[in-house]
Amino acid sequence: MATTTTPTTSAATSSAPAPAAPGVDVARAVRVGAIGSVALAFVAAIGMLQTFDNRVVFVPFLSLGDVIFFAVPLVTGYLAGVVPPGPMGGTPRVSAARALLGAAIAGVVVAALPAVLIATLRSDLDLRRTFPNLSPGLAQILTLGQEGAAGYLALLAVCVGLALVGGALLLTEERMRRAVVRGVEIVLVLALIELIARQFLGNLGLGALHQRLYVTNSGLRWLPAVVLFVLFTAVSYVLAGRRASARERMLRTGPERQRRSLIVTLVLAAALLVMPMLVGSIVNELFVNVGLFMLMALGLNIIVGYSGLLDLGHVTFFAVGAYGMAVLTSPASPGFAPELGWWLALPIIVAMAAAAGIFVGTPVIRLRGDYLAIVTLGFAAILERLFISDWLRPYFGGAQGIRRIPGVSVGATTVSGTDPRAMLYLTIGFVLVAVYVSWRLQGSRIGRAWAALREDETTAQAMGVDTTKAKLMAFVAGAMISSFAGALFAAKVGSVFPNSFELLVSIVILVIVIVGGMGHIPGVLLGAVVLIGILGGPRLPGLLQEFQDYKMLIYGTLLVYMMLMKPEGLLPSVRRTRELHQEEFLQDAWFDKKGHFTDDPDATGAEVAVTEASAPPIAGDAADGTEPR
Amino acid sequence: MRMLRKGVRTAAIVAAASLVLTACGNGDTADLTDDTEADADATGDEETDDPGDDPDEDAAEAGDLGSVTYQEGEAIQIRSLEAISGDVAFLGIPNQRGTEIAIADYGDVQGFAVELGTPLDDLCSADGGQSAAQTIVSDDTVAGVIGTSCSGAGVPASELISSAGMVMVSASNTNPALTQTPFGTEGENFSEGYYRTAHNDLYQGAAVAEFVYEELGLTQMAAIHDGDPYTDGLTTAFQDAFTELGGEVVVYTAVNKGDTDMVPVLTEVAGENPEGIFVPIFPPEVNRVAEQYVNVEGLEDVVMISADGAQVEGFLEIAEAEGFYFSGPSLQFEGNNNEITDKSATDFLEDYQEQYGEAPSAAFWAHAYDATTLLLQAIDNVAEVGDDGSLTIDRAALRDELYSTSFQGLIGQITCDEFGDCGAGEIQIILHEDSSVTDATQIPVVYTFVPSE
Amino acid sequence: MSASTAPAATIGTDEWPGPLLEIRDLKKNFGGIQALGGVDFTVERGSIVSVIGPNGAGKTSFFNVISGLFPPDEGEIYFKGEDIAGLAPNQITDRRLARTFQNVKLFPNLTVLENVMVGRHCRTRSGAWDAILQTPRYRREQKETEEYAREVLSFFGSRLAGYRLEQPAFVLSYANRRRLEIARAMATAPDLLLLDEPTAGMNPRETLELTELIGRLRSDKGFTVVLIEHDMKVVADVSDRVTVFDHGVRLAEGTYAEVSTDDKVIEAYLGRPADEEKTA
Amino acid sequence: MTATDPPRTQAPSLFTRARRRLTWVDSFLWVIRVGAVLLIAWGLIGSIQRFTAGLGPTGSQWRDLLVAAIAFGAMYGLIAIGYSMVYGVLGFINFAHGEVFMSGAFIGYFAATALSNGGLWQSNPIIAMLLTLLVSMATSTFMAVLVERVAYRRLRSSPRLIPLITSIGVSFFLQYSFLGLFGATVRTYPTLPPFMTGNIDILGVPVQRSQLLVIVVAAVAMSGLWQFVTRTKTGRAMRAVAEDKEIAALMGINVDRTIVTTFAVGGAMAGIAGMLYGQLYGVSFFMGFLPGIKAFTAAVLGGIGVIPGAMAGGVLLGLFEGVGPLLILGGLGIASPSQLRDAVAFSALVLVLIFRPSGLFGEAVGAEDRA
Repeated sequence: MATTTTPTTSAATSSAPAPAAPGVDVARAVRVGAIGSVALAFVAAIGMLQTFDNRVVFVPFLSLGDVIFFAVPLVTGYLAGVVPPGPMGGTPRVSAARALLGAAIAGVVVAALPAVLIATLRSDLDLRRTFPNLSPGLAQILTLGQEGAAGYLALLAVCVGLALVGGALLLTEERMRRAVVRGVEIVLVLALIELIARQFLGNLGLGALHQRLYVTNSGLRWLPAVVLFVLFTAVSYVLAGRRASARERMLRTGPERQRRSLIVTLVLAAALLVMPMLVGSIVNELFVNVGLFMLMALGLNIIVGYSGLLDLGHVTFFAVGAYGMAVLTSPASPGFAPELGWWLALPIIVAMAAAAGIFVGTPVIRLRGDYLAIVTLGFAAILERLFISDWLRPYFGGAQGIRRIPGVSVGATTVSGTDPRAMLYLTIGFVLVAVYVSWRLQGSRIGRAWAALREDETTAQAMGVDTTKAKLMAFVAGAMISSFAGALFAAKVGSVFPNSFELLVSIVILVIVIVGGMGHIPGVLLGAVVLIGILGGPRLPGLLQEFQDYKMLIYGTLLVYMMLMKPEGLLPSVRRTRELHQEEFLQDAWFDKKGHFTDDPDATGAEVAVTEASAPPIAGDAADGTEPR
Repeated sequence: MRMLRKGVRTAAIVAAASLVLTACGNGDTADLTDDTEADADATGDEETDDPGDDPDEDAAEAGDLGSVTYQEGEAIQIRSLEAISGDVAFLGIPNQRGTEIAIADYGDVQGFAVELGTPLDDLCSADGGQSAAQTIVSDDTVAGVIGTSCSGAGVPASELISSAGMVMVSASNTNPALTQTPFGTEGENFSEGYYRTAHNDLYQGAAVAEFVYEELGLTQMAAIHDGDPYTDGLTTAFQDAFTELGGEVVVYTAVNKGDTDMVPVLTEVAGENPEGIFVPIFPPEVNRVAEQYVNVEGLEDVVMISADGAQVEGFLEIAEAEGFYFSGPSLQFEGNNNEITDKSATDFLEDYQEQYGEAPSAAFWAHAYDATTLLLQAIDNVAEVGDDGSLTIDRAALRDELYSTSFQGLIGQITCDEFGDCGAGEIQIILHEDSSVTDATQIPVVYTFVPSE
Repeated sequence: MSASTAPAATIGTDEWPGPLLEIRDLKKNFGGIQALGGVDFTVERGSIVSVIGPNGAGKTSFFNVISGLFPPDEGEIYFKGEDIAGLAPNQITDRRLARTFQNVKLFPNLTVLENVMVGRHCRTRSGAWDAILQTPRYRREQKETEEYAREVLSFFGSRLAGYRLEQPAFVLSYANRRRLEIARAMATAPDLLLLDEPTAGMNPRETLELTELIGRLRSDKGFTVVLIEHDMKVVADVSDRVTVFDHGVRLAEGTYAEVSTDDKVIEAYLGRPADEEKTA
Repeated sequence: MTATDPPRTQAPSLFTRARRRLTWVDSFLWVIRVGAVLLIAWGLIGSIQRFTAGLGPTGSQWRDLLVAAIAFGAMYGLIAIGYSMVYGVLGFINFAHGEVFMSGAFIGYFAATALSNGGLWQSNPIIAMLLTLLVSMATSTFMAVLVERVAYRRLRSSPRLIPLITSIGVSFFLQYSFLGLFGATVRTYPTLPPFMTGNIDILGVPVQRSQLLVIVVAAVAMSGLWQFVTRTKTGRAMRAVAEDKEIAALMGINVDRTIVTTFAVGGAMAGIAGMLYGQLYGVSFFMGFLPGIKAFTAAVLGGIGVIPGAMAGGVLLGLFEGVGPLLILGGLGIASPSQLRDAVAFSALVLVLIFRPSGLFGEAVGAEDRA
């Protein structure tokens, strides 16, 4: 800690001779620190720290709010020393001076805005009319409960100290670093799932273990937390390096890759078969919700991921499914109440969804992609208004919705929301069907037509693809898959109200597809698990109830972050990665394929390399079908 | 290669088939061997179901809904399920806080502390209510629930909580279907173990109709709702009651949440020349209506009546709100005292201000306070301390006890009828004449409606 | 209007006794600018016809109108006796008339093999249900498609073979991209192939190779070929006939020898040798 | 030319050619077209019958409604300009533009409240309102430029859907940041000074002064913008970049700066709209979302990329959704027509795209660019 005052001076002196190798980059440290400072002040001002402060994750001293608070300087300290990758890629090793001094500077900078915040909070200024979340309790959190000048010092100590930890992390071997991060992640997640762990361990007859690890209705005890952290870090350290990177998978194509993703899918499916029996009803409930969103996301994946048509109103098909099921099965359906069984109504609903897909798609089928986006959004808005309207109240119940929807009869029993485990099995069944259909379609003739359509619509048409038909097929297939979600939803909840089908649902589905990886089935499934499982949908709670107020903020941030930093998603599809990293890929091809070039009859390797480099990249003008105007 | 693909396909089919079989089979075995936990609860005694699930419980002598036992030193678990985020948080947050204050005031139950746990969010939606309720029922240490805020969430939540043998008391669900509609008939979404201190919408609709028809002598009315199940239910109840009295609702229409330009809807209303408009919607839409109706030709002199949703500072403070009538549950709590905790409404508001730094943002805090005392009192009455110092609450007895518990609460006499309507059902109409008065309880009452059974 | 009328049954089939492609008085304006001002054009089955002309002469517009990217304003386009004017591009491809593009339009992120397989779309019929249910037809077509694509690619020798099949199209060299585009068009099994500047951007060796390949397209595969070309050497080597365009009208037509001595053609090209023009 | 006369086919008639081009998609669209026209006509007839029978709103009520709708539409028009300009230059829908509008209104509110607390709003309302307007415009401009810098600039060469999706993310980020920072309360601007309330007679028609203010400000802003775009060098640069970025760059135009200017100008217009809207209807974090989408609809209606078209589209959309529900749906006898206001607005969008994809004033840019 003694070093905290020195970095600025030593950095100034050391920057004068300016060694060629990455020295202390004061400007970067200050810039990164400033961003961190704004970020910390921002999460404080929107009330995140306080909301999450009520959630103790490590008994007795760390709340979720603290974790977020501490994470900011930690990450900032880490980033302050990072050397931006050069044009040739690869990160050079960082010197200890650069890492630690940079981190210290960044730490000091991070503390700046929060310090101002504390001063304001302590003053007589009443800011709460403007910033309702700036409450006195916030100052308590930021100062770690210290009064007076000690408070500022505490803030500074936390920021600089954790920034230094972050800087130190930068000095460790990359494999170690990843393992540590993984360890922190796992322990954090474990700490947040006390109730789930209680049920799960209880079902396994390990209630005593739960008592040792957790405090009931709170978080993880600190000692087990440390032990688990060390354990998981060690395990991930050992396991690290075994996974193929996305880059490698990018080059791997065709059957081999398909086989791998299929194996992964099958293993997951097998796990899902056993899981519902072991975990408690909360996890089952959670996964039913996840499954519903998986279905919707798989549907949207066909439209957006495979065919490249941006559909911003995907909730339409969910709504058609749910309302269709409600009208057809509920005895309380106000207008037309045939009271069909669930299975009998299902094909009717799927057909209705297909019709809806055609209806939504047709008007804009010949227009550019962005018109499609706005029109699908418009249709979703229209449908939402129609369901809530007094005009159609005689059929859809208006604001009062449709209630008393019976469950799904399976054999002699009826499955509904009161039995999340059975519901989960049913949902898994439908998700598997949807996955199978998606997978089959992707590799088929129509799947190739979609891919061509996505790449270049005009050319696809010139090569004999009926683009109108292909587009409508995408809409129909996507709509049908998503209508399963609606049908299950109606049976699960037992009542449908218009507010379950708001526009935000469409956006959340889109985020799932994008975060997971457009056009990639496992990616989409993972996206749903991560986002819906943890954060929840617009009207559905996830694992972390506390996130409710910040859900859409996080979704928006994720969308921007993914688009800017990792547009191919968490689990990217090969095609998508190629598309978004063409330049890097070309570089790789240039380096990797030298051996191939020499035995190429074309010319010498060098010549071909020049030809390839001089050939203009063809993504810009062709990837989206039409030239930017 | 080809072999493998074929193999994979076979595996997929086998997996799918086994899945279906397991799914079906599971349903059967669950019923036969009774190895499920919360879902078999309606009939089975849950304690024996999950061995080792919670070491602090043992299979006590149970009624037909089972029971919950707390060891010495443990806390009685109740849960709060309110709309605490999003656009309805203004309603749910005071409810939750009312519950918190009530628990603090009530103190220990037979020497056992009461714990609320992490507040749950009903998200003001059916799906949200169901998922949150699922979280509650999966924890069988929970004795009872206070919630939900929104009737839409209450429908699936009450069903789940009821089938888990638990009880729930809502402070602000007013939808008739949850208890009785019409009076004396079980509502379409009635569940055993569901109670509420909030009034039934039917009362309020009838109250407004009576006031308008008999006190003001108007026969031509307009009604505007905003697509919310609450406002929609209210305008429907009003329309029915008003028509029955002999009046006519000449235009029944709606706006959408988020609308700002009310001129079209007001023109539609003006075209039918009503004498008054019943517009029980929330701010900010009601603000826009108030600001814009005077400029619409033909509406300059109509009588405006809103409801409890608009009795908040954000609306009462604007000049255009002057002259509005408001219907709502009786809010003249000032002199009232909760006889169990011996807390007056005035003290409550002081406490609230002190603890949370603001005044309640909606009017149902008192209902929540009374709902909580009702639940705690009933628990207190049925809980039995065993020889080992543990406390056992019989779930069936708790339900019965709730029907018979009766006391004077902040909102008036609390007595539950056979459908779970426990509130007084007294509706007041107030006339807002001075926009500097933004506390609804300070606005003069011009009409009181007491439901006659 | 016409002298004799062929039996209706042969229209649109290979039995059609008349010219493969016959165009009468084709006109097209873009925003008031005349791209095609009444073109007549005939291609006999089995021939190789070059279309040449200075930049902006309307050659690419001509292809675009024939292949259905734009509907003509006036005039008729008979392909195997059937009027195809105004049909959608995919319908025209379906009738066995395929094309390549001047500015190489591949599906950059699909593999070489996938690119060619897309070309088989209009020659296969299996739908979504076939794919989901794995019907015999689907499996047969899937197999055929892949085999056909490989066969087409083998036409280019070792250029597009081996590991290249699984590479995304965008890593290919420029010459290979052009080859792939031709392969993709070939996969649609056309009777008539329109090649838009197939040798643009190629070095002399590659050009030579492609010239030879165009000849093989006719001799081995039996395609009729119309190509737009700037390289007069290529034109001279492969063409049976040459049509010269200028300002959207046909300036001259005949064998290369006839055309190259035509005064009007020389005038149109005056001071603008083909090689220099390419860089513009 | 050839020795033997080849067989020839009869030239097809125009009719057969037209029929061959007519796919089932066209038939479907024609059904919608005819259906829409019939429905609208039927609704109109119904309304006229009701009117002549002395039912429903009176003539003067209809007239007031019309004026209100135009004023509301003028605000859509101001927002739509930003969409239209950005679309013209970069070719993507900037979904976050609605939030640019919202931020201007929001910060404008704080300025207005401060001025009101300081007394200037009451003592010298015109100056105070101008100051507020400036703050609004500055905020929106800043926001628009910031978003361009942080989010869109590095995506300029990406496939076109990427910036579009990013803008959706930005939109939600801004919305919910404002929610977190300032809460969900709807805040109301200080009341308008007395001389701006009440009615004023224009050619014998009483018009609300506040509505007149909106219309006048929109008209002034619009004509100012038109001067800027057509007369100044920057404006010409903008149009050049819209035509072709590469060629514009070759001509020595700084493309980056021009794009920033485009965002800035669009933002400023949204700021004006934000201040007006906030003044009349209050501000909240959610206020930008629907007006944003509607304004985009307006831009499409008027022909995207055409600046006067955006304004005209805005006014038109204002009319559609202000008068449409009551006039058409009311005439059809549909219950609670005002509830379907948004449905009418979006139906208008769909119908415009079906009837005239290039928008009412646009050149043929709505249709897919081919080859």
